[in-house]
Amino acid sequence: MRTAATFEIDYVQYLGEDGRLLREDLPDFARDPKVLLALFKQMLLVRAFDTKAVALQRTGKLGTYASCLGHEAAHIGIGSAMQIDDVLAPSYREYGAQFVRGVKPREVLLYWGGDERGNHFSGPAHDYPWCVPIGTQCLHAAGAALAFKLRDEPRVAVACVGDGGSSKTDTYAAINAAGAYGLPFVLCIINNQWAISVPRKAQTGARTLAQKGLAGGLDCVQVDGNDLIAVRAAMDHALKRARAGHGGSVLELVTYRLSDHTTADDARRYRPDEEVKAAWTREPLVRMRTYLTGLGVWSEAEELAWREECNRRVDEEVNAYLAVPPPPVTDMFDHLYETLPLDLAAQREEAIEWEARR
Amino acid sequence: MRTAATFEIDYVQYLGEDGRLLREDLPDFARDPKVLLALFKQMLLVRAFDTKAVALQRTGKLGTYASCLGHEAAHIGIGSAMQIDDVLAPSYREYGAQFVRGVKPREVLLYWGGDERGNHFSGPAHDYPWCVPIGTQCLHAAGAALAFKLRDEPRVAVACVGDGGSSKTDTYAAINAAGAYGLPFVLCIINNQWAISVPRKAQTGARTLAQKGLAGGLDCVQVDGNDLIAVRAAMDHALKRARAGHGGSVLELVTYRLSDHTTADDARRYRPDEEVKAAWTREPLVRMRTYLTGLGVWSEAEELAWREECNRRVDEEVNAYLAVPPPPVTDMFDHLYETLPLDLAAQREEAIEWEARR
Amino acid sequence: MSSATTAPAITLIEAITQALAYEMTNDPSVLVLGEDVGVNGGVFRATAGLQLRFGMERVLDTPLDETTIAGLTVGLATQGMKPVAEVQFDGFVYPMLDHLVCHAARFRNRTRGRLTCPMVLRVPWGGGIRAPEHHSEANEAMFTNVPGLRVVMPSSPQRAYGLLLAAIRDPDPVIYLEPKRLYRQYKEEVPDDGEALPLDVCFVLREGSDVTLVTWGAQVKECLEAAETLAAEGISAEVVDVATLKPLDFDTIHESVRKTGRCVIVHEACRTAGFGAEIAARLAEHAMYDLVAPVERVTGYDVPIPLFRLEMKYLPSVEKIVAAVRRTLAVS
Amino acid sequence: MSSATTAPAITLIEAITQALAYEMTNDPSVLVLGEDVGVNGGVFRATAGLQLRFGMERVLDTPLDETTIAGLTVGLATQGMKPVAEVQFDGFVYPMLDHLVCHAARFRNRTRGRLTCPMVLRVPWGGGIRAPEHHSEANEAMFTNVPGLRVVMPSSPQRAYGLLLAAIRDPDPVIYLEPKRLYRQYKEEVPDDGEALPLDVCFVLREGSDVTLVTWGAQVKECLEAAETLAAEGISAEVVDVATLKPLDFDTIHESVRKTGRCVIVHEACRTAGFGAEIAARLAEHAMYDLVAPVERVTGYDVPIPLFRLEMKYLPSVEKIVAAVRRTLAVS
Ligand SMILES: Cc1ncc(C[n+]2csc(CCOP(=O)(O)OP(=O)(O)O)c2C)c(N)n1
Ligand SMILES: Cc1ncc(C[n+]2csc(CCOP(=O)(O)OP(=O)(O)O)c2C)c(N)n1
Ligand SMILES: [Mg+2]
Ligand SMILES: [Mg+2]
Repeated sequence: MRTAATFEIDYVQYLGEDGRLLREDLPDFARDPKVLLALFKQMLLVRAFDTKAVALQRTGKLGTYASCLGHEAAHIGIGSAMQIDDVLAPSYREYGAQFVRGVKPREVLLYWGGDERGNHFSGPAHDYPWCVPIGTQCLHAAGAALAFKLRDEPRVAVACVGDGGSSKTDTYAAINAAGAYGLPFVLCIINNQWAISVPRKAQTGARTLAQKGLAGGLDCVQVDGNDLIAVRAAMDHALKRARAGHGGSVLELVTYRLSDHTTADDARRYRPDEEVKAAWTREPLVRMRTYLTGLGVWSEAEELAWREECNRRVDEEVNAYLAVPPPPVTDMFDHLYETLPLDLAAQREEAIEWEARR
Repeated sequence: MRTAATFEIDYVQYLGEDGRLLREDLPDFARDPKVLLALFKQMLLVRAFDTKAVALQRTGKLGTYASCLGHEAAHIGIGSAMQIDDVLAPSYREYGAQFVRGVKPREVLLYWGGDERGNHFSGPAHDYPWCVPIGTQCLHAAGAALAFKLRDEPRVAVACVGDGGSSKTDTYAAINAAGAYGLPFVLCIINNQWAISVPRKAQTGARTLAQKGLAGGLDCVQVDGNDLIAVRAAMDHALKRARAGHGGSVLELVTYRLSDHTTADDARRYRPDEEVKAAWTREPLVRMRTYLTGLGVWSEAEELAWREECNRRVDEEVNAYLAVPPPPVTDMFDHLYETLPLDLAAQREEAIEWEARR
Repeated sequence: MSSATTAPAITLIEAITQALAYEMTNDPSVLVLGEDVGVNGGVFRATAGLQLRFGMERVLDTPLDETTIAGLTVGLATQGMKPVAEVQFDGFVYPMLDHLVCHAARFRNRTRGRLTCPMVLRVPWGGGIRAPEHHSEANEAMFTNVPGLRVVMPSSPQRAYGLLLAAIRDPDPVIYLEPKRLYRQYKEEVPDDGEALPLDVCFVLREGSDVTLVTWGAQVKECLEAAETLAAEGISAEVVDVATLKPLDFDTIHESVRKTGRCVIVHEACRTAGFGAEIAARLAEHAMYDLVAPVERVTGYDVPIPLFRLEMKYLPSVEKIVAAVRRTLAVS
Repeated sequence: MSSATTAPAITLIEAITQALAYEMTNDPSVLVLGEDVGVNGGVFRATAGLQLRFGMERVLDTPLDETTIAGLTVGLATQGMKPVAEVQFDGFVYPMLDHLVCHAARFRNRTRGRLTCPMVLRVPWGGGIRAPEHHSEANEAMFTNVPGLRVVMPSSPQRAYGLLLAAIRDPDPVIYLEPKRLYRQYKEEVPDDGEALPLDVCFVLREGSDVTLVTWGAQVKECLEAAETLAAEGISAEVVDVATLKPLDFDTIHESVRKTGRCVIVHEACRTAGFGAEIAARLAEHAMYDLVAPVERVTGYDVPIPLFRLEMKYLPSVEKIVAAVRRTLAVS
């Protein structure tokens, strides 16, 4: 019997759950504690934001909100590895990656607060907004990557999608197109084990989600998504490959959704407590904290001070969000087409009249 | 570095291009020359049908027709391996598989002759009709397989799709669903190297099309699709696995489209002559003929006689087709819903009136 | 003891669950599939408890892909099952259209009756619940131009129960659109008697003589309120709940307009090429001499429904309906 | 030497190729993508010669997947390119709807102008060419209820050229539906002068005083022929080619009906909830006092367009149009 093809998928991990290094061959960036420290502080900032956002929703000051609790290493790893000219196509949860790229927390709140203006954010003007229809952003990223390739620009398009989203046909389409055209495209499958109530094993018979990339001939790797060093290293590698014209990659970042799916969800209905408890022992902050403290570059006092600073910054953002007046009714008409069609102009007048009557 | 997963895809081939056996471990069915002979005769019958159908189109007696020239081993291998209770979800080219299952040539002609009644064919009543929207049949087959599994029936659903169709999102969706539910599902990717004018290598960066199945955790194998023994053996294996409850498979059957895409196409616009010429040396009939002749169970005289018989049978079918009167205008109304809605009844009357005026 | 008199009052979403359970008990070929419909009971709880009660083989979570759900459903339905598929929100139905238009709606016709596709697609539909983007779409019109489909929308717990039973029992594919805004808005007694409602009639919910309000889904409630407001001014409005959009029971609408001479059509969807257009068109064709005033449409604007800070300004409202009625009455 | 007087007569499909080539020469951000659009020049030859002329990087064959084409096109358009995507046939457009409705049509609105989606989707559209199943669909109505899209359909070589240039230059997404039946039906001089036609007007192709025929696409030719037939009987029909269905230039239609008092709407698509309904609805709203006879619709029946043995019995025809006109004229 001849063999037509063989494949091997690596698992990337540097930092154990206990915060100890598992291997000696650290990537360059990780040899500089200052770099790691800066990233860790970002992770803490996102955590502070997330906690506050959930609280805002609970008190009626925000609409449905999708928490990012537990995803901090994955998100900061992705965002920090990218260059500003690269394009990020997030799903609806990757605030950490977006903050690193310049999006403001107040903008995230505005969006979940029911205001499209949150999508006109301070991050790179070419970055994609939050994407609700699961997986579709992957194809937009592939299209962006195609634009970069055709224009010969040294830019990479990065899409994030969930374990659930790895089943979405658009995700496969993006993988296949990236392979067919050899695109500078990196797909991060953020496997947090749950798609609302559907567990990872019910999504697919595939042993890993990384292997989804084999269907398109992409480079595939599985990564400990709670290990910031691993995420960042894998991203660096994939981005470099893509930028050098060597094609696309699929990274499966294995992590855990520590929160409910969104504030509209109650995960206790479908998820055993023990699983969540166990996941807390593997979460990304603890191990990074242990590692950095071990290196002697971080302490409890410093953490307390930084957390206070985080809360101050978040409060500032929340206040800025709450101060945004509602959009005028005309906003729903004025951005649909570059030039308002006649038909729509009449409806816009109707809407203005109704406003005047109130 | 840990390895997360490894995969190996086998290549199945028994009969070389020159008609000589490449291996000793012949599957049982292939040890009986009578079985092979019967299958070979089916292949010749399909070839005779195909030639005639193209001629009918050229003389204006048929609409656009998709030839199956060169696919005979793949199609007969698939069809003959299946049981009658299994379900076949073909694309639009697998007449060989359908004939084996009881569909009549006149019905194929009726369909391409612009008459829906061709789909009310004599094959198994549960088989799917020809499917024009590429790849969608794969999901219907997966749904059928799900029905079999839920009802605990020992049946398998088999879908056929092309190399082009392997890019279609529906095909991936079927693979993934089959893996997720462990379905009795066999996907035959009939890689004839071209999707109209788009060559195999432009469809995907995947090294094999078989590996598409890895994305769903299916059993994957690449098969010489011009080798009837290989196709049949691989099908037997996949069907047995599926029937035993061990899940789905993807078979890539490597063959070549010796004809234009359809009679509406002119392949000379995009395909080098030499490639086609070379492909003729690997076509499925020659090697089977050589092998059977070598075994002493087939001769030129027998072939001539059988070909005459084939032409006779095909002519009979053609005459039957040509004798079918056009459907009444009411046919377009009478099968849309089980009970004709009032709205539609009025339109049906309109149509009848217009007929009366002609 | 008549069950009708002792039925507990339940919400529209509970009536859906009740209908599903009734029919699953009744017909072993009925099964439910969709994202999160299993243990979680659906994000709106429409399938709550069904997996426990009927087992994993009758209530299936699917992988996260609407194409998958649609294609599997067609496969199941064409092989003897009666699948009731759920799509999680209206805004995610678009990837299903290919299988609905090209296959579900056509298998019977394509095969001249050899293969049929008795399925239901349940779609939580419409706005007004302060949901995120893509969770509030009124996209019924695109289904109504597709031959071979039935398009149904309930507007009360009782009608939800009766119409869903009918949809499941129908031998052809039915798109069953559920106004989420009404899911928990009020309760009504719904006897669990297995009585289906007809799938080819409009319901006259309130009789009146001055104007006909034609509507469906969540706007039924707005129209009934508008009728109440108008009644206080001595204006008598008839309210027709279309309920089954396709095939359309135009006769009931026409009869009403013949009586009132005035018609206001109310729907959430964008105005242009919304389903209201079809009703207005039929009036233009068949009721020209019955109308004493031009037809009016009170609808969403021709823009995507905005996020929730502007959402209510997009939607029709009692005020807007009343104003339109007054306009038609100003004509004589 | 004026190019207008020396332009060779070309077919509608050649006019499309000419417009593509003109704009690709003019604007380096324009690129063409789709199945078989490269070496093969498209199954209808719309892109014939373009890859040779503009290179592999301006004319891209795609993998065989319409979701892929739609999604890549949105990605390209939102990142500074002007993609003109081709879908091979009308019947394969459904998997594209998700990206068209949820993304192409909304990026500008969603991001308040930060990201825009200037793209064209070319769709060989409609029946009458004896094609296989799914190759003859008149599915324009479903696009017309989608806010944020423009929907355009040419009906002559000149209009194909001018409208396609306009579509490509438009800063927002345009669905450009090409009546395949007209692809090679006749030739017309089409100067390659880069002059676009407006995307927001209906064209009055023939003036008349007794009745207005409102139509688009391949039925324009049938309506003009019907007008000719009617003229022989002394009946003067005005023919309006809607050309841009969305946004709709209702004023031109209304003006015509104001003059003629009668209106027959003609389209290939199924009647119920076809785009003709919107035009009839607007007449019901705004032209009630102008109409002396009920509006008539001559359309395809509410069934899938049959395979070609019955196809012509499904489609509108000169005879059916003439009969409808006679019916409206019988009313006084
Ligand atoms: C096309 C589509 N279908 C359904 C939904 C509803 N929905 C929102 S999030 C979600 C689960 C997503 O799971 P996963 O991809 O694992 O991402 P996670 O939320 O875990 O980050 C679902 C089903 C949606 N947003 N889009
Ligand atoms: C969804 C869809 N898109 C496009 C087409 C037009 N089309 C018909 S056959 C074909 C190529 C199919 O190639 P492949 O899958 O390799 O099958 P083959 O024809 O070679 O057997 C295309 C693009 C179609 N039928 N369906
Ligand atoms: Mg997840
Ligand atoms: Mg092929």
